[in-house]
Amino acid sequence: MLRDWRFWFFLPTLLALGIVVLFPTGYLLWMSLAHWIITEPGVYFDGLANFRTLFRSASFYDSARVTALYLFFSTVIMMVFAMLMALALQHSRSGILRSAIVLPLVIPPVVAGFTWRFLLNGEIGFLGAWLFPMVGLDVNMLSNPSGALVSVIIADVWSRTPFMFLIFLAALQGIPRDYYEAVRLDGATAVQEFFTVTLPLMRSAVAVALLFRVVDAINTFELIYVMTKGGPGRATQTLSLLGWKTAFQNYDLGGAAALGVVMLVVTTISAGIMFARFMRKA
Amino acid sequence: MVAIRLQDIRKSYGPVEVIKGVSFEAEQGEFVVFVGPSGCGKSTILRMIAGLEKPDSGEIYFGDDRYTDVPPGKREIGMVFQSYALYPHMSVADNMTVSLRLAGVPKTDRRKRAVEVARMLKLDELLDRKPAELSGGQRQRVAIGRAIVRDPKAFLFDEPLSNLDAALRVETRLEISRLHQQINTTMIYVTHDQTEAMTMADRIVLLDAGQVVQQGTPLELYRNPANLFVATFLGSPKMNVLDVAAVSRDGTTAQLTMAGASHVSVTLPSPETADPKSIGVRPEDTRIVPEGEGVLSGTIISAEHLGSEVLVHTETAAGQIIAKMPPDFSAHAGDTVWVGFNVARAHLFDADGLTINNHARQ
Amino acid sequence: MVAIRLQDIRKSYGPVEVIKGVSFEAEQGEFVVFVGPSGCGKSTILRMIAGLEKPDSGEIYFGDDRYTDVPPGKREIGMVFQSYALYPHMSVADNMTVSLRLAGVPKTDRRKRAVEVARMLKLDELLDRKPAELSGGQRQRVAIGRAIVRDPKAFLFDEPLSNLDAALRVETRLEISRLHQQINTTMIYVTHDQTEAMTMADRIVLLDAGQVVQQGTPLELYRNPANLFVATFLGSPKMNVLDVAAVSRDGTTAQLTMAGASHVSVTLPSPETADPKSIGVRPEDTRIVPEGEGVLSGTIISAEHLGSEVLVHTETAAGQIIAKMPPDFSAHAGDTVWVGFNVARAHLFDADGLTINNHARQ
Amino acid sequence: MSGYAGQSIWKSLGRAAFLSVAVSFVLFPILWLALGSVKTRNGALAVPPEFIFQPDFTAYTRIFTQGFLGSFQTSLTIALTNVVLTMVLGVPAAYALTRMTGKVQENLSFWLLSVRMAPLFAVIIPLYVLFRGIGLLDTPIAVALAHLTLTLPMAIWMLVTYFRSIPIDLDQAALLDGATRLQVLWIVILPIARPMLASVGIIVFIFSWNEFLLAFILTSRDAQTVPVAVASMAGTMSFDWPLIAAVSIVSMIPALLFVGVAQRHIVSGLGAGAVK
Amino acid sequence: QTEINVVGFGAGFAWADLFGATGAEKTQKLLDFEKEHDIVVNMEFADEDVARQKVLLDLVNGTGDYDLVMLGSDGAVQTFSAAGYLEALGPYLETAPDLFDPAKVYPPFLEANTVAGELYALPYYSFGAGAVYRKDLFDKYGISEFPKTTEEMATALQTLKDGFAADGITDVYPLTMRGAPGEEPSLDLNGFVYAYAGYPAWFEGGPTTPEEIKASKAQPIFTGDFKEGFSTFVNWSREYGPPGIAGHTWVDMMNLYAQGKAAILFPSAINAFAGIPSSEVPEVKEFSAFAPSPAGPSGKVVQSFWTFSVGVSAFSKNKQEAYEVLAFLTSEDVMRDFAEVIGWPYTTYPSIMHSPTLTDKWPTEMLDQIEASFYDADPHYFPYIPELTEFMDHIGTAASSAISGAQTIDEALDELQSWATERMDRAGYYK
Ligand SMILES: Nc1ncnc2c1ncn2[C@@H]1O[C@H](COP(=O)(O)OP(=O)(O)OP(=O)(O)O)[C@@H](O)[C@H]1O
Ligand SMILES: Nc1ncnc2c1ncn2[C@@H]1O[C@H](COP(=O)(O)OP(=O)(O)OP(=O)(O)O)[C@@H](O)[C@H]1O
Ligand SMILES: [Mg+2]
Ligand SMILES: [Mg+2]
Repeated sequence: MLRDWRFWFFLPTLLALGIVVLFPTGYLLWMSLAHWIITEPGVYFDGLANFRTLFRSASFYDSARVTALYLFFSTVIMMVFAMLMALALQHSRSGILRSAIVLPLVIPPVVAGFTWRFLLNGEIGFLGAWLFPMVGLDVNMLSNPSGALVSVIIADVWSRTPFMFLIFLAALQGIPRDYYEAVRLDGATAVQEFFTVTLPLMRSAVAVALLFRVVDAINTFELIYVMTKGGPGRATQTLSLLGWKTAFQNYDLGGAAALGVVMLVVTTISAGIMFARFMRKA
Repeated sequence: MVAIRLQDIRKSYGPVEVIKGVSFEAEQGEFVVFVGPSGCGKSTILRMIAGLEKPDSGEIYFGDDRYTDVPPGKREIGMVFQSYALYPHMSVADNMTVSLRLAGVPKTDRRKRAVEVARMLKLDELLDRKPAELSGGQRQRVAIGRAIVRDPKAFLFDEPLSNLDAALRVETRLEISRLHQQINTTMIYVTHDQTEAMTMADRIVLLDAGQVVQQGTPLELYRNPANLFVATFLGSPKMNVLDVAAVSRDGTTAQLTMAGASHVSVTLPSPETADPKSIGVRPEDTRIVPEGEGVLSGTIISAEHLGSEVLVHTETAAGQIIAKMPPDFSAHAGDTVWVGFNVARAHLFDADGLTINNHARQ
Repeated sequence: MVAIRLQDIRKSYGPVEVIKGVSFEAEQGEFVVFVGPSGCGKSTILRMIAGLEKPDSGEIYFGDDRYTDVPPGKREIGMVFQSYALYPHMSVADNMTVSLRLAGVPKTDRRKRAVEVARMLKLDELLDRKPAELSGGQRQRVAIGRAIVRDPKAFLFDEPLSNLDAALRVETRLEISRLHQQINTTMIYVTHDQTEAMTMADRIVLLDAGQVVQQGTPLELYRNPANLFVATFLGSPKMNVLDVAAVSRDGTTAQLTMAGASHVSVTLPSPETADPKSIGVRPEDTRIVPEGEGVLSGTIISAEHLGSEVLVHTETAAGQIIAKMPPDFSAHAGDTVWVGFNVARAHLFDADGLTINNHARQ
Repeated sequence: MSGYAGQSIWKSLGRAAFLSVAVSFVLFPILWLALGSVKTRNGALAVPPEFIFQPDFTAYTRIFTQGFLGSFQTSLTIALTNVVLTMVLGVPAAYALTRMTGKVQENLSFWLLSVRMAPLFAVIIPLYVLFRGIGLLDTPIAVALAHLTLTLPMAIWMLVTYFRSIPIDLDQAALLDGATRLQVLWIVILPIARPMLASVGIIVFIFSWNEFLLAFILTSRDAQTVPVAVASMAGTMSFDWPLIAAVSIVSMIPALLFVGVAQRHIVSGLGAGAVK
Repeated sequence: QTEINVVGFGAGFAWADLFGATGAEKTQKLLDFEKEHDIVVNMEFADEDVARQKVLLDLVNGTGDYDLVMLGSDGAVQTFSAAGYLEALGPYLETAPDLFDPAKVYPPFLEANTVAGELYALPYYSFGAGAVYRKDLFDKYGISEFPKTTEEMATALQTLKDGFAADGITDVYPLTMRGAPGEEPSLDLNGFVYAYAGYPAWFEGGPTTPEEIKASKAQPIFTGDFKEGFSTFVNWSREYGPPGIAGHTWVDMMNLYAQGKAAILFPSAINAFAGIPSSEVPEVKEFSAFAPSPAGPSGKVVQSFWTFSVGVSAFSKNKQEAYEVLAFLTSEDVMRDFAEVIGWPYTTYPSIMHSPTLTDKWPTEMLDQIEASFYDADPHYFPYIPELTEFMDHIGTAASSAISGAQTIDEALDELQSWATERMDRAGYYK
């Protein structure tokens, strides 16, 4: 192994990530087994108590549900939207449209959250208080439980689609044109062409985008926090927000770590399944 | 009936005009072969017929209908790409039956058809492999299979056999010829291979630098090349061409001479014909003969033994000359020999390289 | 001096053993050509010689040194890939001179060398284009140029001419032959093209299914094929093979008969030799003859006019037979004709397809 | 690409319609942000919105007087450091990964992915402890290192998909030409992958530039990034939308400049012509 | 030279006199102080929520990076002192009495920072309950006087609502409060509970300290007295508040009032005062008036109480110097200038309240009313247990949920009840 160049090429990454990942993960595991509530003196090993508490709390299941909804819809909408834009722009020579579409990427999610929050605000927002009522839409997006979730998804789609768009665009441009010609000759419609050539040849790119999207969505914090604080009620409180609240508002570090471990396990397992399904032999 | 007609097609890539006004017709059921030097635009013409490339000007007709603007999928054309263009994510069977799938043919029927075609192309054992697991030749055959599967109105082949080994090439060539006879579909075929061109074609279209130089049956082109380019392009090894000067002219009879050679007498079509400036003799019309019997003397440079014949390369005062000799002919580099021509089969060319009918022929 | 030696090389891809114990030697300066059916492992062997693929077992020697584990860059080998493998981001000139750049040759010298080589390959006008702007044949030539540029110790060619047109192919072939004579470098060359194999090779190595079937000079293989496979693989169109039965045997003389034919008399090497089970006659040793003069009667199925000759396909009681006739031979499908053999050149095979020496030959 | 024959105009019309909707959706909030930055505090919040107003650029002047420039500098340092680190570490790793086969390659790829699986809120405390331990708290390098957990796996994955499309024959040709693996990478792979490298560079830069939680936790006075500055501005006892908007707009500029510069390298179709 | 690091909320609000309106430039006064004491003061600002997170990390890890930390009166002082993160200030007050004199400060503000008899933080900005309302709108709909009880208040709100409806005014709302999930609504909501129940009605019998709860094994009860106040808060928010109230935070509440879109801001009046000076709506500037918070059925007023305080980190390496800075930051001298810069009618020092700094700006009568609200305030209108923030968060989220209609009041309270029971159990109160 030591004589294999690939080992040396990979080693720096292995070390760098090993340090910034392995230590925190180990520490996290320890924390999750500890009774560590800041407001109570003393930190001690408490077995699986944190997990028991977690699995008994209503907000965990609530947040899991919200996370699932948020994850599913934002991801699906984002993928479709990004794919449509990439397809629409793949042959365009003008960089202007492409750059325009990529613009939200340079806006930090914190700012995106503020911006959409004030756009959608039902009392003073451009959309919420002016445009929507003008076209007869009488909903207060942010204070209505499902409306709030929709709002958060819109903002997230707005903020994160460009990233996926870029991945898709790059993948699209890597597809040799002969394939399109062959399938076109075979009489494929645009839709058939997409499903016969484009999508299969982009499969690994799509899978990568999807994986990163899922991880990203699970970690979305500031955007939602800024927009709704997880509200109204717990309507937009994702697991990430719950974890943050548990640690930094409720001072229950052990509980937050337990939640973190649960999420880590769930995402790793589902990613493992996805990985085995789509990316092996891709 | 005319199946495909191109009318003054032009095409440029950027500033470079690669197709400079090509017109031609393929009859229903005809087997047309495009030949020409590399980069002369053969693939480009094929792609325009398929609709994959829009001509800058000119029209394309299928039958009596103007097809210039019909999208490729509507043209019902089967094409074998020079680059194969196999879908890497599909098995061989799926690759071959994509068109059927797109047309909604059920799976079992598709499989049946795939097996049928695969057997023909010796791919039966590879049906479930992915293209990446095939050798170059195997891939090429899958690409051919894909075009055959859909029973198209016309086939376009872009050098489909270039990666097959000789035996398989002959076989697949005969297969395609047989296929053509069976289904009597118009086929347009691009190749570099002389044998393919000569044996398969009903008609050869010879292209050079984006223009049609000559077209006709293989033997027409081989026997009556319109000019020096055609004469030397067709035939392998290529025609020996020697500069000549007319030493005497008597109406239609001319005495020609070339460097270091005795005179050759030829008959010209009419007294007005210009004097020939060069003479072309194919290797099979050239012989190494006993001393004194030939036209020219020369030195053997090399002898290529092909098994079925020997190609003898000689250096003469008039230039290099290749003679095709029977397999048991023995020749040694450095030997001085005499070269003789079958003048009755010689080709004459004027100063512009245009053919002058040699009336000594036929 | 032995330049390259393979010793019982084996290689598997996954469960499939594609090279099954290949041993062979190439002498210093020898031109070795690998031929064999598609997928038989030619490219794989080449890649192992280059060091791009590690054999699972067996050893590779360059001269007397064990090179099995030497990295490719250290082997000083020039290779032309079947897939070209041109660097898409570099101009033609840069593509050709990468090895010089890596060796630290200054820019102007590199350019000079590129121009030199490009002229030889007719690429001089394309030196500043990118590969994407070249036609298939042009790309192939750049790949050849890249191998030539660096004056390597040995050249490996993987079907380098497969995309060139006939004229250019002959020319480049001669170019490579001349190059070989000039620099006297060991060359290993993979091709499908019979003519290339026959004309260029000092020695042909014929592979089938990952094994060496026969090796020797081209004429050896052509004239004395070790078995039916070699006999039919080399030669185009391929040898006519007919099943025979010995009707009488008198020591070394046997009377053979085949379906619908008169007897043929052959001389066997020794009285112990098994009876021949099939006879092979190459098309050039087969003739369409006046009625009654031949061995078999048959019907003409097709006549392929190659210009320099006519291939006549006939259907006989013993099977299909191809005869190579002079270009002015006229034949019409459906005609009943007689086929005659030059028995002195016939090949005999036993039940296992192994050659039995025909002592009537020579 | 020149079109094929008979392309339908409905298709292009549909495309144009979709694009205009998409582009409006994407650009509108940015436009609104830009407008907000040149309004007064109250004007920014007025309903119905003021479309015609006297632009007020004081928010921009306040950026300079209120010490935001420091956070721009910090953000830039962090993001650029991160890009360099990510590329230097990630490119060889990605290349090595594409030239591996079988189980090792699968396991490493998955390990790379799983690195990103841990929810950020949960690793914040360990990371804080880690960087406190090695004395890097409140330095740009700490944030850049922490961002590696996000950007490095992402970059490697993006590069891997691209590198995989570069035929191995090219590596081999270069190896035969006498290149070392590093030279193969440098002379062959990187130039071919240039558009992808540029894209990945841009994306990594932007991720690092935008990231909030890690930057926020690991820094205090000395290394505050722009998103952290923006977040700290909008909050408890004052709400200054024009200032937030102005900072946001200004914060786009370095990222845009970077994107602009890097995008020139994104020329499509460069990969064509390598093989038949 | 010693460096003292301070972390605070809200640039430009905290110590505007020391760090300038931008929170970034030190004023001459601070520079003089630094010179005199040979100390460098570093100030770091962050949003309240996020700053708390950092303080927490710093304290939990014992980093000691921050010498002085800003604390709200939402239990942070209780929590952190219980965990041993804060330095008790008693010894410092004694050894250097000339630096800070507690007697000069409004007592409730100190009381809020006292845990088990020990003072842990000094206040720099604090307030009590009250309402700011639009006198012009009250006049328009014939309400001559600000309501004195919650009953009257309900009537007044209905009158305003009807009035707006009759006049076709759709974008002005009778009331603005905050309902975003988390502790935001809790701050106001618990004031309602106090007014309805007459005590902090979270636990059986109304205990407010861990000791009391442990002694009586008092269970949390969110169905009884608590429910009245909770329901009123939720109902008023839904009926009279702006449509988005379930997501509103301090910023929204303030913006709404400043934009002239609300008639009453209540019960944390200070939020309105934050909006008035910058408002461009003339009526807001001209007709905003202060009124004491109305009383509930129990006779107690709807509470609101808050103090921004600063404590010394137990991990500080320079505690003495940190205290010196703290005393300086909260000194009368500094607070006077602070009041000058901010201009709102609030201060921690009675002496400043009655000085021209404020009397020149605001009516004396109003200042008196505000001062009265300080004395009236009960800092313990919610129980000061270490789990306070957690409770506040859950209560607030339940309220937000009920306001938005995601849950009914009963559902929200049921869930709150079962969570609280388990949480108290887990914290070991009933062992
Ligand atoms: N996309 C393109 N851009 C620019 N030039 C091109 C393009 N495609 C082809 N060409 C040029 O057009 C000419 C004709 O190309 P074409 O592929 O039709 O040649 P060909 O006759 O098929 O050659 P070959 O026998 O080598 O395949 C060539 O000179 C080629 O360099
Ligand atoms: N990477 C691979 N994985 C699996 N099988 C392979 C791989 N590469 C080659 N093979 C198989 O190994 C065999 C030999 O391949 P190779 O490319 O050496 O054939 P070849 O003789 O060069 O054929 P061709 O003349 O078609 O180029 C083929 O059957 C091919 O399918
Ligand atoms: Mg071509
Ligand atoms: Mg091969």
